[in-house]
Amino acid sequence: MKIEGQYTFDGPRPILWELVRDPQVLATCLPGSPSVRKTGEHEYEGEIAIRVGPISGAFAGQLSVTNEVPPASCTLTVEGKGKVGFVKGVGNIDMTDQGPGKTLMKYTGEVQIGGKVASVGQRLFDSVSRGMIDQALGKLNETLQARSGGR
Amino acid sequence: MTKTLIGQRVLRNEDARLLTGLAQFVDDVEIPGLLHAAFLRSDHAHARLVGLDVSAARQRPGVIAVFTAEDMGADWAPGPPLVSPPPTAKDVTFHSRRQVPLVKDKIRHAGEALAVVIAENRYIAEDAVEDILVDLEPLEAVVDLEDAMRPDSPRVHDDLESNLAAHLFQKKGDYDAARQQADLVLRRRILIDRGAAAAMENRGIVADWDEKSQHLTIWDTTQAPIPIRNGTAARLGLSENQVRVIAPFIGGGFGPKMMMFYPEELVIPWAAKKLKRPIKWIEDRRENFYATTQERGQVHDVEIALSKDGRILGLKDIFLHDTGAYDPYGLTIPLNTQCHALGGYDIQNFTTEVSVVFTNKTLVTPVRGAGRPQGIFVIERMLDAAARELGLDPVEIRRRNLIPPTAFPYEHGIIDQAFAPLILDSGNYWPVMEKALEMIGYATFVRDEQPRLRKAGKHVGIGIAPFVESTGVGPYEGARVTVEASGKVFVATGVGTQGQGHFTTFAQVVAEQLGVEVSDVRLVSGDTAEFHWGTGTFASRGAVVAGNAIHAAASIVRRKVLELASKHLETPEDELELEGGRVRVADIPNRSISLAELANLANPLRGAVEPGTEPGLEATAYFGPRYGATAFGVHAMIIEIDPETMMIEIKRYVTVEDCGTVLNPLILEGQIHGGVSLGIGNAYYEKLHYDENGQLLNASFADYLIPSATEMPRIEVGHMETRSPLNELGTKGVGEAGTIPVPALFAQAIENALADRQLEILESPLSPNRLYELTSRKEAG
Amino acid sequence: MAITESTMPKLFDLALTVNGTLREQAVEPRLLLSDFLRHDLGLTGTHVACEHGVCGACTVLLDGEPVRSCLIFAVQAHGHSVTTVEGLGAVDRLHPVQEAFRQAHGVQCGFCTPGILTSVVPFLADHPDPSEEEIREALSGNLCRCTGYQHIVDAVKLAAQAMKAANEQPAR
Amino acid sequence: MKPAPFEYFAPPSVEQAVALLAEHGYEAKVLAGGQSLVPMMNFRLVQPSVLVDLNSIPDLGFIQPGKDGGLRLGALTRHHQVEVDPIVAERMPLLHDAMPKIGYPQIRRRGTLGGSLAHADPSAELVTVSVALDGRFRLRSPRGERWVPAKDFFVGLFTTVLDPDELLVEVELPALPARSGCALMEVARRSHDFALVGAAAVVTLDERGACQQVRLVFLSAGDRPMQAPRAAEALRGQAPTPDALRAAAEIAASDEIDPSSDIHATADFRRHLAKVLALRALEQACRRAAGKD
Repeated sequence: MKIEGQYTFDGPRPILWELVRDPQVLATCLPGSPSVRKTGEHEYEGEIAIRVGPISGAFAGQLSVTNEVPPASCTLTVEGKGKVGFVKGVGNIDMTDQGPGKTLMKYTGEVQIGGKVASVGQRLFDSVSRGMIDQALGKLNETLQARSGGR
Repeated sequence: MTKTLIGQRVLRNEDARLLTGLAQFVDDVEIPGLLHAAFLRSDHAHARLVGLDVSAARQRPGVIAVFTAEDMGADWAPGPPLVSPPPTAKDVTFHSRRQVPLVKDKIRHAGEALAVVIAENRYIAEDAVEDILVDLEPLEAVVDLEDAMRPDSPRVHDDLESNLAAHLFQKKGDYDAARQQADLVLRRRILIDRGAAAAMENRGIVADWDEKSQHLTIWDTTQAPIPIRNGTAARLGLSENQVRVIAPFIGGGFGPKMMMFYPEELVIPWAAKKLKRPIKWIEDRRENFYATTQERGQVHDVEIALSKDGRILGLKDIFLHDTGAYDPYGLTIPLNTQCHALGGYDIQNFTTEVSVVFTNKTLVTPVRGAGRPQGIFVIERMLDAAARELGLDPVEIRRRNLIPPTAFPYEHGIIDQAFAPLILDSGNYWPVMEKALEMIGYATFVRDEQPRLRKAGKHVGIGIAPFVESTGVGPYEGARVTVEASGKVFVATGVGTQGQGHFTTFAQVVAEQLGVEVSDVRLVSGDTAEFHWGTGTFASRGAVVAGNAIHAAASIVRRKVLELASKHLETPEDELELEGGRVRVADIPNRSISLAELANLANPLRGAVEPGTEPGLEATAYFGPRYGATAFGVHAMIIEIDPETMMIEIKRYVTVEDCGTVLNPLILEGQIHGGVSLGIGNAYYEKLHYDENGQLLNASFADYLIPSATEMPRIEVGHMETRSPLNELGTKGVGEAGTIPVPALFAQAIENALADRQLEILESPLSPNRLYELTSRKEAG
Repeated sequence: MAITESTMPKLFDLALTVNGTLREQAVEPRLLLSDFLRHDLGLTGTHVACEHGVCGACTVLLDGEPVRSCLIFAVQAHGHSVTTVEGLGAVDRLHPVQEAFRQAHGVQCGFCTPGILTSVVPFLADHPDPSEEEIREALSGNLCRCTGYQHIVDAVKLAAQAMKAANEQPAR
Repeated sequence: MKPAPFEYFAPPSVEQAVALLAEHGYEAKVLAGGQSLVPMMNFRLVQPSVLVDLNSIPDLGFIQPGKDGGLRLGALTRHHQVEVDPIVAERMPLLHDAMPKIGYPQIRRRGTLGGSLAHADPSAELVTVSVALDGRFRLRSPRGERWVPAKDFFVGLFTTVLDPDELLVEVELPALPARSGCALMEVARRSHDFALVGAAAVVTLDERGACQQVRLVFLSAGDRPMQAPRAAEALRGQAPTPDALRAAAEIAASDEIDPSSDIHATADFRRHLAKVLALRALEQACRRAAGKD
């Protein structure tokens, strides 16, 4: 499934860039705030519990940041595998200054799901993935505000 | 014969048991010590299997064993090919790649089995499946047919040069020359997508190895018990007599239960023998969606050449056929498509070429219709397009092209699914169409009703679609008919059954010959211990091939009965009649002898049996047709569409069928109703949605939409009867008839209802969403 | 469903009435009522085809109400009464609804049939003179792949007529 | 398809039920009718370690007239009871009309009002209707009791304001003012599938026949029941002319919903259907409010 969208952040681009390319920070924006371990230069792994109402699943996942063009764009790849199936998301993000203290992030990408969640849960997938992206961006913005306000 | 049972609305022998819950289906088999199996299946459609750690699963309490491909050792081997490529046709390429019992190195479709857990119950088995750790290296999946044929496509089978599974070219006449003479040449691209058979009963198998008697008993939801018996024996190194396969009551098959062997049919008997314990595996519904075979995916590039008066001068059809990850069923489906693209029309010049394509999707084998609906969709869509271009009524263009009754047997000169030349045995097509037109009131509707309703703002449309159905193919079936000492009759055949009423229609054929009540004929159809020659129930052939074998056996028994009775009653045979379970002298009711007495006389406990004679009133006979009988039919429908929501309401639905001699009209109507409901599903409700990674997105009955009672219209059924010259009973098959023309009919009726939008439909299945997209695109573009 | 001593999870002492007979058995809480009826009690007339509540094949009567037995845990039937297709009639004594299904050829493979019968019996009790639309609505939770429903609808109409006629007969 | 193991409790009182929920937190699931939960358990998409079955609690299933023509319903009232209850038909025709659209006949015999609401499926009729009728819910936890308006109860996909130890025990629906009419319009693939989109409209006309108050709520049009306050505002004080209603439907469908795409319908088609159905629902509700239908 294709994903596409944009979000205006309340903070300057260089700080947002630092946050985005730091998986430890990104992890805190994901549902359940998983802890991540560094496994390579730009690669991390961790466990994440996703809960959508009564449906919950634990996923063991990897996160990596590639194609970095600081402080403007990069590619985030998230992969997770659990009892209910697997998820893989690849997103290209592109950031531009949007007036003083504002940064516009555009993202495009592709989300793949497989296994049980794909075969019997498709009805919810679009809504869930959009909801999770919105939630993660919101949290990232909170972190950004805290970080940039603190400087 | 004193009374005629053939053609009567006889009630079914099997119903009382089915209605009270006593009929035994495979999942109803209970054996002391029975173990239960669950399979670990791949979440990925295409991946390399790197590692499989089953140690935790083996440790779980209640788990007896966990097997992987590695554990099968030398017993691991792909399934056998079911159908070889046609031996006679030239220009055939065929790469045989068959399903594997458990994946050894590479996963080729989502849901392919990686390991099996055998446990004390199914709950524990499923717990243990979740304990298995799988390490996969995902590969890019091959999903779209055209993409699969690109040179840079990933390959489903690494050892092949491409994803081409097979290629077959056939022609009659000279299409290119015909095209030169044509007034009108139309070209269209037609897409047909996949659906599921979705029998209510999922697949299942119980295997019981008796170590002491060295005997294996298998209960299997198969449409073909005898080939399963033979194949299992061969694989396990047993004599065929050590294996008994029972296909008890089957909860619907519709084709996929004809597939042999499924991986589970290879693994469960093997495991039962290895563990020396009975094992049951029952497929669940989610498994059924990706582990049971599917059908229909094709992409056609079609060209039709016509004269200006609407005569078809030639047809050219180049198409891709999706076979999924393996191709054990050979070319049956694409051959059916090729033959049925000719419809019931007199087409002299025809070129057809199919490329069968491997994809990372579930295997494709016949589903009720088996390639025929696609062929009919192609020709009927082209005729509708041509009628529009030429300003002809859709009925008129068909009338001008239907094969005339004088032309039968009509030889087409290409080969059919039985690898025999395609010959249409008999038919009288136009009167069937006329009857359908009359039943639906075509002329009045088009002339008066439709204009009136359109004026009132209603979008109503009519469709009428004729079709042929190749049925009753060989090679053969057999049967044994026995008059027992009680005077009741026992019939054994190997054909198998899937709910079509064989216990009754076959009993009628026997009762007719032997003058007994239908309810006094007991039939066993799917037990290799009772009869062990035959192939299976598929291709609308049960009533034709097994029916005629049973008829032949019953006729021999009738002769034996008459011969013996003649001696006993001291009356010439031609003065005897069989009725009410007795043989009596015509006109002298009290000079008679019962079948029971005759059966005892034929099997005496003392005295001498004459040399050269056989004991008992019993006969075994076989029937193999020279070639298949071709049935014909016409469906007509009136619909109303809400153009804002694209919801369709079926106002009238009419079918007229000519399937030769009708054995039991009640059962025939039931077959047609059921076929139409699958057809309506195919046309408008049912589609297997695979995403671009080969994930099936609707593996549940919540998302895979089978028509329910509130979606189905009342179906009005008419009959015509043109006997088949190929068999004694004059029957043709009908099992798939109801399904075949429905997608073509829907497309036609929708175009007619939305005439103001000038929509052309070149795909199946449809949905409100798709119709909205097509009409919006039309408006935008 | 034998479970060895060592694997025994916490069991629940279940007592319920099935087709008029009291049945008692210790069961695991997760055991579905459908599996309990089929495998523990051997009442295999209740069929299982989807286990997600869409097809209706497993319909049984729980205190007279038609419910999906695949969506109820056996423990939830504790103290209640269950009627399965086996409780409706017998081969030589078919329930009027069963008889009507035979007469109208409302059965083909017969796999969905038990769930349809257990849905139709309470429906006709509430709707003794149903319209075709009401019948189709009542059948909407039972999938059948063989019949196209037409002969099933006819059978329900026939059953309604037969039961009405029987009720109008003066009691002897 | 067999559920994973769990521990089972069938407490005899609400107090004990909420105490169990407090003890087990997110590990526990409430089992009411089970018609949505058990399929997910059979698929093993949900594997709760504790189930708290409410079916042994007496008095949770009831239908009672509320004050001033309103209605009170216990959380464990089965759909079928609501469907056939004459007081519901008389006092809450919108609820009555919605009932046959829920699931299948057998599902309605077992499924419960409270279960459906707490499940908060944005495609569920009851979820939408409870908002359209401006209902409120009584919630109980070990900490006591609170009332929450339906419009604030649903906060996301399958997500409500219920705390893990909190139970929905009662639903209260207020009487509609005089000159009110309601309608629920849906498009579903098969008659009992989740609707591709649905629209519920409740319209109250003033003495002149103009719209005094309008509530328009959609199902399957976002991650919760989607309300259309701007469309409603646009109609306030307006005569319900075809143009006015069409304009309101347009506002609602363009700006006030957030539909998703799935295999049955694209977001685009859902938006289109929302407009069509909003108009039809508003038209019918207005006709009924005017006593013409």
